[in-house]
Amino acid sequence: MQTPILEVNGLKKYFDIRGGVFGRKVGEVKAVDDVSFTVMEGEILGIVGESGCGKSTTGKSILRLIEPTEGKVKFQDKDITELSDEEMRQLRRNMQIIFQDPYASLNPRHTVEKIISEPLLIHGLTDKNERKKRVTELLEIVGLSGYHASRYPHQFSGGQRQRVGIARALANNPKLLICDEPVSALDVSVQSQILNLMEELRDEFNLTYVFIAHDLSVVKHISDRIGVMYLGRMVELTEKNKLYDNPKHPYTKALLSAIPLPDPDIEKERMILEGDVPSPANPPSGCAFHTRCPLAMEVCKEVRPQFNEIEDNHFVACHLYE
Amino acid sequence: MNVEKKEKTSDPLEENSSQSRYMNDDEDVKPFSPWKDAFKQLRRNRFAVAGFIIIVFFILLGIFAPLLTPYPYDNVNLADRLVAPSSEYWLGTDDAGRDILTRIAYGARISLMVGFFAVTGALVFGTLLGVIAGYYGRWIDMLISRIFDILLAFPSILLAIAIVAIIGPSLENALIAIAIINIPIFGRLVRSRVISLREEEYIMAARAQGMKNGRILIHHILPNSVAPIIVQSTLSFGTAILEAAALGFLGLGAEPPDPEWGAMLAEARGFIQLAPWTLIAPGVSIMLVVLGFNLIGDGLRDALDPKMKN
Amino acid sequence: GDDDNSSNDGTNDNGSDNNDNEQDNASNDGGEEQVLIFARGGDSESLDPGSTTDGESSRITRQVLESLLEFDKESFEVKPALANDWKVSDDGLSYTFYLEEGVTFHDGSEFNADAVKTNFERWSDPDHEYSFSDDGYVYSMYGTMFGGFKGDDSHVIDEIKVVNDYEIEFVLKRPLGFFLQNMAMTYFAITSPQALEEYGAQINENPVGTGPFKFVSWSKDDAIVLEKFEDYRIDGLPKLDKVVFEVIPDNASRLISLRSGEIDIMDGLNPDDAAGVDEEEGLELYTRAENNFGYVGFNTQKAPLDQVEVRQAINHAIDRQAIADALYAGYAVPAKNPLPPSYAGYNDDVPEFEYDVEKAKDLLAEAGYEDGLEIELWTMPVARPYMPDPETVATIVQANLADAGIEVNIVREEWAPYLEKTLTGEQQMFMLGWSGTNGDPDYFLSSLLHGNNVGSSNRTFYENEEVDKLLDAAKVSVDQEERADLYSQAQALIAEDAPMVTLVHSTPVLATTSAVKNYVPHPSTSESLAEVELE
Amino acid sequence: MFAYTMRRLLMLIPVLIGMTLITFSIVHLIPGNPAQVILGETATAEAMQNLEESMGLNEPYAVQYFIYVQDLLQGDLGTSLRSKAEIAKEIWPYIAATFELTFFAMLFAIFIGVNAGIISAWKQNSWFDFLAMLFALIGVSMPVFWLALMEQWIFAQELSWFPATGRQDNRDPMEPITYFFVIDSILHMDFTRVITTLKHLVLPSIALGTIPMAIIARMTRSSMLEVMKSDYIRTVKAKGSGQFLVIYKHALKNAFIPVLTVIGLQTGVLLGGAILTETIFSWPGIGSYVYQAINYRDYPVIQSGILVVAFIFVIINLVVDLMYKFIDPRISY
Amino acid sequence: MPETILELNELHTHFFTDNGEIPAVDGVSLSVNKGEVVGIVGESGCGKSVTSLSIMQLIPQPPGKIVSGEINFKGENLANSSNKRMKQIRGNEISMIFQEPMTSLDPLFTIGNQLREAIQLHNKMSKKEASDRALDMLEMVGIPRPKEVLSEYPHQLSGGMRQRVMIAMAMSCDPEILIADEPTTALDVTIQAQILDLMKKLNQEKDTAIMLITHDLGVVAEICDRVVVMYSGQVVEEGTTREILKDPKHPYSQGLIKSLPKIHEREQKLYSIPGTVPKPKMGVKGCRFAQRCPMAFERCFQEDPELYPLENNRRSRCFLYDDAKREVTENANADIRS
Ligand SMILES: Nc1ncnc2c1ncn2[C@@H]1O[C@H](COP(=O)(O)OP(=O)(O)OP(=O)(O)O)[C@@H](O)[C@H]1O
Ligand SMILES: Nc1ncnc2c1ncn2[C@@H]1O[C@H](COP(=O)(O)OP(=O)(O)OP(=O)(O)O)[C@@H](O)[C@H]1O
Ligand SMILES: [Mg+2]
Ligand SMILES: [Mg+2]
Repeated sequence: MQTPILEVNGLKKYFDIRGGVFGRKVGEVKAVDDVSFTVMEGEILGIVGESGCGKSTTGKSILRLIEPTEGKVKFQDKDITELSDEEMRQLRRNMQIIFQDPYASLNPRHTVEKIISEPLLIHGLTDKNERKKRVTELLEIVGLSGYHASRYPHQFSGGQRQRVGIARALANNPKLLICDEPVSALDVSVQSQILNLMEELRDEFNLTYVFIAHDLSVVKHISDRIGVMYLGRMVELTEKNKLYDNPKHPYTKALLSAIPLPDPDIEKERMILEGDVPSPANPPSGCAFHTRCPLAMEVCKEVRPQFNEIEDNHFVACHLYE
Repeated sequence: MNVEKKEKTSDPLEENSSQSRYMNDDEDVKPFSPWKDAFKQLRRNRFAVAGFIIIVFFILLGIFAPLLTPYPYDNVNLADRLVAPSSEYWLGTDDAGRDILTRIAYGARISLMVGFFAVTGALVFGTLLGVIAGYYGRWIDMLISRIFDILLAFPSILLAIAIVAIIGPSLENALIAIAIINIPIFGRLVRSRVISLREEEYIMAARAQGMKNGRILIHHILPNSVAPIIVQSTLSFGTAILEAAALGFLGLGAEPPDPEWGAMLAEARGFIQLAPWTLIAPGVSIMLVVLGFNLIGDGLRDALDPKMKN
Repeated sequence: GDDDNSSNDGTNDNGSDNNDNEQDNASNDGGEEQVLIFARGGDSESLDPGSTTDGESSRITRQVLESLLEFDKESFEVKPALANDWKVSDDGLSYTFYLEEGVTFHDGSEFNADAVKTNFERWSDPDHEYSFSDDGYVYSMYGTMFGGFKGDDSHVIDEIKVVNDYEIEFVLKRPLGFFLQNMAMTYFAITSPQALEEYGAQINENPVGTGPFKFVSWSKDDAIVLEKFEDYRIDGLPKLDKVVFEVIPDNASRLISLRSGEIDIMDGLNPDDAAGVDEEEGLELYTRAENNFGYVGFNTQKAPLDQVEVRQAINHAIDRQAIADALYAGYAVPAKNPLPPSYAGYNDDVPEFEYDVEKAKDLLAEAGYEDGLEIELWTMPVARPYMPDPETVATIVQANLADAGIEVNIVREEWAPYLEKTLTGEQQMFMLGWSGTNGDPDYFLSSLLHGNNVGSSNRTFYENEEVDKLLDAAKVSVDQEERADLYSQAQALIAEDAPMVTLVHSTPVLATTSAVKNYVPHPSTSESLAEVELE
Repeated sequence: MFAYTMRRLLMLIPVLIGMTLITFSIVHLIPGNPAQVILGETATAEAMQNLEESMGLNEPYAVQYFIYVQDLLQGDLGTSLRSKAEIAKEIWPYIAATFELTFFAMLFAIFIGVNAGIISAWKQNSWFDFLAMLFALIGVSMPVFWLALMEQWIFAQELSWFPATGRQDNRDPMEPITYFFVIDSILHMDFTRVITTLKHLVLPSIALGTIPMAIIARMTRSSMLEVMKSDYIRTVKAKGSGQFLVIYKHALKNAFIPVLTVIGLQTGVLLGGAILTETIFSWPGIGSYVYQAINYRDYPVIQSGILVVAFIFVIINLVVDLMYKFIDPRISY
Repeated sequence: MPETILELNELHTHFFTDNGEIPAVDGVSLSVNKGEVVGIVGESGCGKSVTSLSIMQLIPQPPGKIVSGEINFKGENLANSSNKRMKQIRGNEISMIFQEPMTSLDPLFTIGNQLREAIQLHNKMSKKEASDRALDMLEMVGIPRPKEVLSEYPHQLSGGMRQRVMIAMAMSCDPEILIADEPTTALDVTIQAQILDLMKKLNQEKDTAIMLITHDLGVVAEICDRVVVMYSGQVVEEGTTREILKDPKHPYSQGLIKSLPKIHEREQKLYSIPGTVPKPKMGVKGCRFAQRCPMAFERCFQEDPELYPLENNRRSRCFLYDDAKREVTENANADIRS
């Protein structure tokens, strides 16, 4: 029925830590440590997790904006980790990214027109007038107008800039969009505008999203399936309702219970985690979560749990379910 | 689906802009670039305007030097040695009876030229090296950075002296020396700018669109490095003039009869008691020109690159 | 409030100044410490007189060490010093000196004929144990004045015989007209052999002689301190208890220091400041007799300067008096001979090249340059006593010659290449000068204009057999009158050929505070301070 | 800390090599023959040849450089052409003189600069701020040597407040011990001497210190303004502390980090500026030493003088870097 | 009637910038009772922080200035208080913690030093006593290994721990009110839960009133008793937490709550308030929200609405609640909810 558009297999990204007398490598930050998942065509896969757990690194590694240390990334059945720079460059028209910070992701010295027409030019649309037409079209698609084209980013509000960013990403009709926290910098009232827009676009252009966020309610709202990351690892991945109604991993449970809900009527059983997220430079042995897990067992300290499909379409990495 | 469309069109961004009383969205909003913005701010900065006036004054002085006084700058007139400022010689004469005002005016040419060429040279080579080091990184960065380190390990005037000692004293060589000592300043600035820009999200975005390195450099990184380079150029303009004057004063720069201000000071040095005006005019000129550039530089920095403030 | 404060500060300062003065006065009143500070522009190179030609060094060694003879206070007339008498054989090949008895060096050792011999051998023989040639010691002045070193054919001294402790004989290979002058030069002052033994190659920082002052300390580029030598051979001398030679490189700063009483004597006054100093209460102005001349030389072998008319034309085109007045504020005299006027044999009858642009143009036309010509002028990059401001002189010359239709291109070279290249004759016109050391005309005329010296010190490439003959004859004659006459003839010939534009003889000016008494500047720049007193 | 120090020291090696390459070139790339310079107008060809041989001028450059570095490592800075003395032996008093001068100039610059900067930042946009920053701007625009000449003219000659030249009263020079004359005069237990020595320091220190002072003032001000806007200063204020605590405890310490960098860099400017200031004030420091050497074209001295100053500068910057650690605990090496 | 300890009355704080005067706080009136947790919500730039900083007299001055209005703290108008008096109050009677725990502690001083400073500023204590007290405070806020933390520097602590230190510092002199300006926004949800828990505990144990500034309605629901909604420098609505979240009166509050994605409801299209949050601007006539308001009518663009009192001490700044317009209100409410 559904075909996978993106398959990530054993993705790892370690950043070197340098130091010592000779500035040699003295360690690694295991920003992403063996993450695997598949994204189906037309699907929205949400990824949540706390700050620093490797969400962005995963997103960027998929696009090879950061070269992954290990692992395979298959896009439309092509292993992109093996492509040459030039092939990769060509492929980029099909895979795009939207960034979290609407202020930092637009070149402040370019007009919106230039920002949006650049990807068109790169991928072969050389006719100036046509580019102009396309820019106007794109602006309208994302809810702006043609007259915005001549403005500079600093003349827009955050929400509008994010729209520009989306227009740029859409310029070459990509198949896959990686959305790296596209709404977390926005105000609530604007956030809903952008979320709606993104949903519309998905429907209209049959897009596939990998939607990264740390706000669980946002992810829940927009995604079809959700992966939960903790310290560079995927700990749970399943359909969104399954995840919210029946979380398996203790971390997922804690995360869900920690979200404050704007509804005074909901009495929930709270599960407050102790301590902080450990550093990815020095992750705990075994299950990375065992230091904070209320249900930790001896085995958790030593053996890293497998990421298993314990139920239909429900993957969990936890010794409780082995 | 229908509902959604409706809601979408109810987005006021397109709709009720005519009524808007808020600055955030308006069809009338003129697109204005960050440059224009900076320029507006600069014009409002009284210090910068003062600096601008000073520099324009000296530029005009340099341009119209031949028309300004009836004397050639190198006209030795031993009958009128060390004449105090008077209606005939507004700023007096020096020990060879040359009109100081004339020499100051021609000296403005030299100083501004030295500043211009030294800064241009430093800027071109510094930017080139800085971009290469910053963008390509690895061993080439190592190499270039070490060269910068070495050049910066010398107090600048001392390095200039060393260079002039090697290539011989003359105005041209002083200019070359000053350009060389300024290369690492630009180089480092550009390098760090490029490195920080390389991490900017919009650069990442450009790469994500499949942009080639060269294009990223030219279209994104360089234009965004321009502001600090302009600021630094203006400030360096001032220091280059000071350095040239110092070299001239030490007898390692311009030679007489070239009316370079530092060399004029060196010549006049013995006359501090006898004819203080021979020292005051070149000294004040140097100070004013450098002050002018510093004022503009400060203003530009505030306008273009508030983060660079230091 | 602010004003009050500042005036308080003022009085405080004055107060402390007064205190300083009181202290000084107190020591003067007690007749104890007489300290003189002599400020000059640069530091000494070496305090070993034989191994340096540096004037700033002689100035000090003159106080610490003595030669067998010495010059008169104001002229180059030789007088007894460590040798109280001497005898010259008729053939001029033997000089016997009778030494002062009972003289001791500062280190207590005795001065005698052996000491003299040791010193001369040290200079003449590079293998001598005290020659220190391995440490870079070069006795170039000895080589110049005595025709070379041991083993050289040109070396004039054949043998030095110690007759007895206080009698020493120099046997020469051939006569040398200025041998006695040489013996009076500060460069040939006698160092204690015991000190040579003790200090070895460090002798240049530890001079030990028989002079009126003992060496105390030397902090480089700052001060050299000398103190009274109690056992000085002349009773009652020196008058001062201590002399400090201080370095103040900048002329203007030095004058400021003199005014504020920080120093007592300053050398190297700007001629322009002289008039002011002369009038100023509390300061005295002194002049040194001229002992040098600056010139614009012609490469007489290179067109168009190989034509005598061109050379004469240029001579007429330059306004010497104006240069003297302007650059030296009158403390210089236009030069017509390549020899200072005070020298024996100076030919005052040589006609001047009067400043006459028209005549210059005529001469040029005669030489075939009625439309003018273009000439290079090499300018020396360093200031010298005879040319305190070469750049300005060059620009004046340039301006003067322009009036006569000669376009001058100024060429600048570093000092070393300047000297090298002018020797090989790359220049057309060049600037240089010459300062006297032993007061003998030979040192000027032969060095600069003898054909044998082309390729060494003769940079005009001037060769005139007649002139050479006259100079050779004068060199070997021991009859001073005859010598004077020969030099005089040579000057007349040289003037006709005009191988150079002799510009000016500068008269260096000095200033002292009025407290300084009995100070007499010597043309050689090194004068003894033994008789100087402070009031 | 140790590792960082070691790493910084190792990183010095290429810099030092580069520095020696440059200073080496000074003697070997100058136009003309160094031997000619030494012997001057009256040089004979033979004497020149001897000298060339003894100086090793006829070896290939690589060999000469190797010998040069080898000599340097053994503390041999060469021999002055002029005084024939070993530079290494005679250089210490010059270094001490320059150190003393730079130290007091820096002291002056830091004291006035930092305080003016603080007050300007504190009273931002007041007339004090305006004047102080105008003066600071004029200060950075002023040629050092000109300032020195003017100072000497006004304060030494016209007002006679301070001596115009020298390091001490040379009528009664003291026996140097460390060659830091202020320290020496204290060691001699001679109070009036301390005063006169300090008086000699006033004019040159001010001349030399003016530019760094102006730069430090500007830097302090902007850094203070920056810090005063920061969250943690707001926290300190929210705790209820007064201005004094805010400014002198928290703001200053934080603002000082960039100022410290400037101080390190300005030391280089000072050391360079010393060439000009020292000659004018007859300060027998390394600047005078090099300047005289330039006049006499004494290349070994120029070479070694520059090398020594650059070396000192490099060391000072190293020290500044290490000092960060003491101020800023965030820097982890 | 509970005792009111802090009351703002028509507070106006303006910024005088190059681009003109900005009325960041434009007539804010609100009150905090003893032991109560009051939430202030509103979108970015609506003046929440400026309001709280005005209370402490900590707005950057220039360009900011309290133009008019009263800040009554236990009967004393702080708007007129001397600097000296404010020093006594700050950190002692009114404490404040900030959004950015990462940058709110001086990086160059140890935690102990900074805590001691806060304690000793308001208490005559020896260093030793202050240290003991600091240790107690760290224990109270649940910092693990409090002894060591005293001698550590801020950069050695995680964000959550730093925020705990900030709270310890703020609580060290037992203030009457703790003003917390978005104390959890920069923290992860699991950490946020810890901090909210701690604040709730402190409120209950010490009876400290808390003025909690946030833009997260979830946080408000979690711990606040009462809520004040701000929009463009003004209070637009005020009421108990339950009332505001369940039955918002002002169209802005209504829109805000509707536009939140909800975790426990089945997916549906999100409501979105059109347009963007306006920057405060001088001389604006009419309701600040009228631009984006689906129910705006003529009057909204011409007159400034007041804070109209409603039942249960609620207030709302909307003409719909002007008594004359009661009926319209009912209809409109019906409209929106449908
Ligand atoms: N270039 C880099 N060099 C070294 N470490 C890095 C680099 N980029 C990211 N990291 C580290 O990798 C880890 C994961 O970072 P990442 O940005 O992927 O997290 P994230 O989940 O996106 O967090 P956030 O929610 O804050 O955006 C972090 O600990 C981060 O410090
Ligand atoms: N220093 C300042 N200068 C000028 N305007 C300022 C300044 N500080 C705040 N403002 C303005 O005051 C208004 C209110 O700002 P405030 O910081 O109170 O918003 P906030 O509600 O706390 O927003 P956030 O949720 O982003 O913290 C903003 O529009 C801002 O532009
Ligand atoms: Mg991220
Ligand atoms: Mg805020």
